[in-house]
Amino acid sequence: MSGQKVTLAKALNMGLRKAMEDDPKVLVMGEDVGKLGGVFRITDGLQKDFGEDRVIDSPLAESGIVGTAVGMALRGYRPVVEIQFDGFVYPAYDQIVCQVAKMHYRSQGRSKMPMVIRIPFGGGIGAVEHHSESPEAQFAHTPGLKVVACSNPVDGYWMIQQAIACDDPVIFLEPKRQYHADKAELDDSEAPEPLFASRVVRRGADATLLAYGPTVKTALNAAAAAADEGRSLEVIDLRTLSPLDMAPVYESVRRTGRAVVVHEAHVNLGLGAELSARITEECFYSLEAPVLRVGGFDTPYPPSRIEEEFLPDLDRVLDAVDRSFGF
Amino acid sequence: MSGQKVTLAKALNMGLRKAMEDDPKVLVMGEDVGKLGGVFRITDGLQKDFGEDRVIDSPLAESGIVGTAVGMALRGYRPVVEIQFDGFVYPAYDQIVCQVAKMHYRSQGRSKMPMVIRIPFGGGIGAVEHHSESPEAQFAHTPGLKVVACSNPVDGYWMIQQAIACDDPVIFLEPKRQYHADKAELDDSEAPEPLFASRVVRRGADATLLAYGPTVKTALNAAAAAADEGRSLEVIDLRTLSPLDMAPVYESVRRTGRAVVVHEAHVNLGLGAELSARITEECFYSLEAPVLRVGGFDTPYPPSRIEEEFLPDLDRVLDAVDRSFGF
Amino acid sequence: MTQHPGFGPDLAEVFGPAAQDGGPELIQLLTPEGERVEHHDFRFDPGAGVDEAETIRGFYRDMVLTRRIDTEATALQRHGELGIWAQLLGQEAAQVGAGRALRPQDYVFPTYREHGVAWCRGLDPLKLLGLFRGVDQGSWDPAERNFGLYTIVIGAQTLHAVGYAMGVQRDGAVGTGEPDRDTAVVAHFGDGASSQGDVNEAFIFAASYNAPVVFFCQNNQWAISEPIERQTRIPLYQRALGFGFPGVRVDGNDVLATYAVTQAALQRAREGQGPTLIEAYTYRMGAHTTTDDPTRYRLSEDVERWKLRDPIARVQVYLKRNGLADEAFFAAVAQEADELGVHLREGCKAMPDPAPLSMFDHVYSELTDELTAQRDGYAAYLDTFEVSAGSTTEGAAR
Amino acid sequence: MTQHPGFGPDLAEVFGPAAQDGGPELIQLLTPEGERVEHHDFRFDPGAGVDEAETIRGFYRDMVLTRRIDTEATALQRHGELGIWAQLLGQEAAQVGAGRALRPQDYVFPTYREHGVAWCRGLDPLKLLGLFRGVDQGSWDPAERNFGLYTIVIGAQTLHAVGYAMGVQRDGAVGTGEPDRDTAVVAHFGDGASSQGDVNEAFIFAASYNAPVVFFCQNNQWAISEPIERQTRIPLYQRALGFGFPGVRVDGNDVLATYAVTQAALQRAREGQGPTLIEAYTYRMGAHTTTDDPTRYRLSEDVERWKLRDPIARVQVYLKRNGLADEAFFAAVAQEADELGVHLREGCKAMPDPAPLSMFDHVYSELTDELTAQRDGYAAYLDTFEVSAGSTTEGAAR
Ligand SMILES: Cc1ncc(C[n+]2csc(CCOP(=O)(O)OP(=O)(O)O)c2C)c(N)n1
Ligand SMILES: Cc1ncc(C[n+]2csc(CCOP(=O)(O)OP(=O)(O)O)c2C)c(N)n1
Ligand SMILES: [Mg+2]
Ligand SMILES: [Mg+2]
Repeated sequence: MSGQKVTLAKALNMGLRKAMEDDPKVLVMGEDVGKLGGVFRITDGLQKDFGEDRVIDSPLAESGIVGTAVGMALRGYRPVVEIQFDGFVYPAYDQIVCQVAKMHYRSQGRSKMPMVIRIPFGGGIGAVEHHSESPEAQFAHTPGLKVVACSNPVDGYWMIQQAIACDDPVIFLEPKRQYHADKAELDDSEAPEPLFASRVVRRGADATLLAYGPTVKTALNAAAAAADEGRSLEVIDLRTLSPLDMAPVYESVRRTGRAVVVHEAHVNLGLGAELSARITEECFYSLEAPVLRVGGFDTPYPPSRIEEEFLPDLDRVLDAVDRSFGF
Repeated sequence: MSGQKVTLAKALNMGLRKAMEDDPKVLVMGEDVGKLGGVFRITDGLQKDFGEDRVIDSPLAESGIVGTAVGMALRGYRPVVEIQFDGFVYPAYDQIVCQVAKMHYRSQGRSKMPMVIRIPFGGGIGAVEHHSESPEAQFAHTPGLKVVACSNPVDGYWMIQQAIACDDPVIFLEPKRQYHADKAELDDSEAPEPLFASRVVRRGADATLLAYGPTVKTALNAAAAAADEGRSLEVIDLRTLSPLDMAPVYESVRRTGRAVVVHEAHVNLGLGAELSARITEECFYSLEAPVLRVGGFDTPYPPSRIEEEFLPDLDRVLDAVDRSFGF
Repeated sequence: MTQHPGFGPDLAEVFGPAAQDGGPELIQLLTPEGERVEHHDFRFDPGAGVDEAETIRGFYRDMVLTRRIDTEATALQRHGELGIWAQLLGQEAAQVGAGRALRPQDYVFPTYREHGVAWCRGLDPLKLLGLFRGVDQGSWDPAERNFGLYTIVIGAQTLHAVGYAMGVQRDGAVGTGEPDRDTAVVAHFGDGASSQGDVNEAFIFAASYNAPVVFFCQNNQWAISEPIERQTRIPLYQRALGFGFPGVRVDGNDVLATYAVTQAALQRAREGQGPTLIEAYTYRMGAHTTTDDPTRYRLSEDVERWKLRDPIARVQVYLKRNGLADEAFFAAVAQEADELGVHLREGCKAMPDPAPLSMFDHVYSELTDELTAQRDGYAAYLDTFEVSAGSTTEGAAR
Repeated sequence: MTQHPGFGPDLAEVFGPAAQDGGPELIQLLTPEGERVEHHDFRFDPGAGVDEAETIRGFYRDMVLTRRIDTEATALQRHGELGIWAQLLGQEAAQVGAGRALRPQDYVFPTYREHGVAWCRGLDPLKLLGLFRGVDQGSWDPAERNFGLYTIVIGAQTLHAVGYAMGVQRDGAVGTGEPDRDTAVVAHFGDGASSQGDVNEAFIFAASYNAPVVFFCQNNQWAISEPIERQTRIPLYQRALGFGFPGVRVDGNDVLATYAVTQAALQRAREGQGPTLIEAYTYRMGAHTTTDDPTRYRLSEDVERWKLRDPIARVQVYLKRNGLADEAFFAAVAQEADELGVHLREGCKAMPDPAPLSMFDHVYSELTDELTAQRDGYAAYLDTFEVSAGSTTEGAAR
């Protein structure tokens, strides 16, 4: 497969397939994941090749899906659950935060919970309500869960396999508007980076942009635009939201003295709040300005015709950078 | 009733009674709220006096309770829902964040959602798992919900009535370990403070402690202990967690230059994160040290025999103040 | 395999999915061939003093116009005027039968597909398009026509319906015998939705409080790509029996039967006899939504078979064969449909995008200080583009 | 009130809550008076070559010891050694009957009250106390005895059971005919739990996949202060019919009947015939937990009436009257119970509190860097008290 150029959607599909080939205990479950291959086709062809016992179309009940996945994990399987859209994870919220997250802890490590919960998340595809949510902060606030977000095909391919191999439950966030946005080359011969590590995706000296999932591209575009104006922005793709991998962040902010966090989730109590608090604690004397946050406003997700107003874009990022320099 | 000294539990009971007397549309629903008067007896005697139609014992299903309350609100009622313990709000999470929180918005203000969801929250009563959670950050992250926490009998009495009178849905957090801890005098003749306002509960000059619900007392005790050592701490009872009332906070921190947030919720992405981010943005040049956070650790709530280790206490607060002065 | 006595017969075998035509329990009053038939329990009764033929012509008109709403909206989606559309093709009779059985005071909690019920409630169908166009999330006042906003989270509205019905009870608007006062509530949902915890909790609450609610399930055989067999192994209407209230299966492609059964169930509710589950047995002739591709998961033979049971055709045949409607009538309805089409096309295209700052409206009953600050900050930010257009980045072109 | 034909008889009236003794559908093999009775479908069969009397003596012993666990734990709570205790008084037969019907490979998902099942699984009952004492959240290895951890969030474990059973299917451990291989899963839950969405979804998934699971509902008539009538208006076992699998009501105070019915249901599951719902009709003789005060919501007459149906007494009478056990046997069991009491009292008091820093263990399969930092920071903080004891604040006394 080396050299193949694929979309994020395809990369995830290939990663899932690889994980299923490598380990017969890996199961895929969810609504419409079988014949249809999922509404985004991420599981396309898997049922055909691995059978109905391993690629399981489930009744229409998210709590049921996650709850039965808990039981399968207890039986020794590694379920990969698909939540059809971000806004539909909430019926399963109780099972996720009270059962999935706590099983390993309360059993004193006796019962592992190797489950991956895949959630296509974020906006920008012109969808109706409940189809563009960014629920990550709620999961990251829950000890026992790990939360990661991929932003590009190469990461998608590797991270899904790593998440499946992880013995802890992983909330796996897929930026749905990136599914078919860009293609990248997959190279199976290269060893992947670790799953729970952030990555500097563009070097810069004047300020640090922190992003993940769908906003990595926004941040990279902003950095490119800023470069035209002579401002050098460093961009970090956080990749792991819980645990956070702060070392590269601190290193960067200590150098640049400025940080702007960019996410689609509501600013209030979004990841930006935690990043701001930690950076300020650790880099207090290096900061030239407070950490600024660009995110979804603190309103419900608006009708799609104005979602671009709600979502952080290049200009709002650059505006925040300007404000940072205004301090 | 003037001059009566009552516990928080009693004050809430009296407040509920008053609200039910004042408005026949006010209903109380939940598990065991009827004959039993709730496991904490907050609804004690209400069914006897207002009948089974207004004080409704519900089937054992939290989503059902909140979901039917939505329908009652649409019919013109003002339901007050009791969630038996913090950890049992999650089966209702979908109804709360997708329906209750959004109804007013998506109907363009046509459908009001005057619902109060009462949640006894926090730890310190030696309970088993799921009975000591602090879910506030998740609700505060959700636009459309308002979130308040009372910390004492007088506030309990007034705030519950104000929450019921509010046309927006209010998550009403009651610090369960304070239910019977202290008594205070209720004076019906005094007009209450507004619901969505924070309050300085102890003046001080050297640093500002921010607390709410169960940790207000912790913070006050810490301030008293610090005073013995010649350190003057200001204490703010936030009272409203969403929206936040930041003006008194900024005013205080600009004066003291230091802030420590104290809550029982996990530190990671808890309210402290948001407070830290906002304070740093607004008071950047006044801060002598980063905002520090004292909270529950980022572990599931531990067995009760060591919950005191998990919960922020006077010493951990003072330690944080020391660390603030160490900057 | 040993048989274990005491557990009764294998229900899955007794009722199994074999009954592709709806089975013997299917209540039908008008066959696919357009023949009126008798049913021992239900009969079509448009009400005292009301002309039967006129009522049926009205149903025909409702169904034709409902279908036109659907085809127009589908076309509008294809032309990029709507982001998505949830088609009801094939479900017109279920919806018109259910919608016309309502009294004004009854209240309806729809899913996202109840365009035909909305039509019966007197909503301007243009209002249905806003959500799918992405300009709003429901643009009608639910209280005006007692028709709730569309609900997208599967099953959530069924609990709202039960709670609303409990409010009706508390208002004393059940069992008074006053026709304009006694009120029933309808909860719409699909076959897939029957698996959601919320729907089952709605059954439990409704039974526990004997709430005046009718659960109207359009079993269109599919939940996106999943067939009904994934959700239940016995006929869906029997779910109600486990909760202690009646369930019936009606031919959802038969507008007369659907009307009759719904009317009776609503009447039970209004009289205080509690909840009923109606399974309207029908078929989703189109895709799940305009973004779906059903060829991936179902056979065109099935669709062809169901075409023979078209809900509109059978009424047309019936009216024609019995001389109850003339060509002028059919032409007039067709004409009306064309006008409706124009109304929808023109109205849809003319729908303005919401103002960006409207995003901050109605989060709460009053704008909070926090949100005021956010809105004002954003407004000021937007203003910078006005004055300095083109000065900084490409975004200035916004 | 008009009767509406077509919706069937009023089920609530047909089955109504009137049947206080469990109704005619109650499966019983040993009466409260200690008489063996026949049932047309179920009979007590301890297995080929097993002595019946010895088995029943074993049940007696199990029940007496289970009750002793309960009374000891209750006393330990009164003495402040436990924070709370969930009593099972009155439910011994339901639990021992269900527990003894299991094979080693079967897997049990309990609530927080299945002390008798735990006993049958061979767990040291001391292990049950940790959760209630507050020193752990479940101290046994679920895989060791195929007995899951106690689950406090109502109903959650029923889905786990179905998922586990789906895993069993995938392992090919159903319907092979090999007695040591074919595996059933039991989901325990209460009457109150039957209202949770999760439990109903568990029914749906189990039916949809024909999972080898037995839903064992102890209807002890109460969910804290709420009577069964709040949760259902027809007998609870009938809930299963709506989902397409069998439900039966067994006398939960009759250990022989509970054993027989559970055994048959487990066997159905193991053979691949799918799920069964068993309603064990019983009564919570004590409070909900040691913090509850049932006098606020129920009549002592009811409790008195149920005392006459004590699950242990009837077995004792049966054994004595039929000369199947002598005084030495009863004395030996009593002696064993006393020893168990000592074991529990001493063991409980000796249970150490967890080390503070253990709080950070097992959040994840490996300690993350974040948590390592938090733990180390906290450890360093704790160390300051060691060295500077008494120097700063009163907290130094910790
Ligand atoms: C809680 C939730 N989960 C998933 C979805 C995605 N979804 C939308 S429609 C649908 C299928 C619904 O099937 P059914 O209830 O039969 O109604 P129909 O679409 O056939 O009218 C699904 C899975 C959703 N909207 N809400
Ligand atoms: C989701 C959830 N809601 C509420 C509670 C509080 N609670 C604990 S036990 C109980 C009653 C359970 O009744 P039932 O299912 O009949 O079991 P029983 O206690 O009678 O054995 C309640 C409401 C809980 N543990 N979990
Ligand atoms: Mg359907
Ligand atoms: Mg019970």
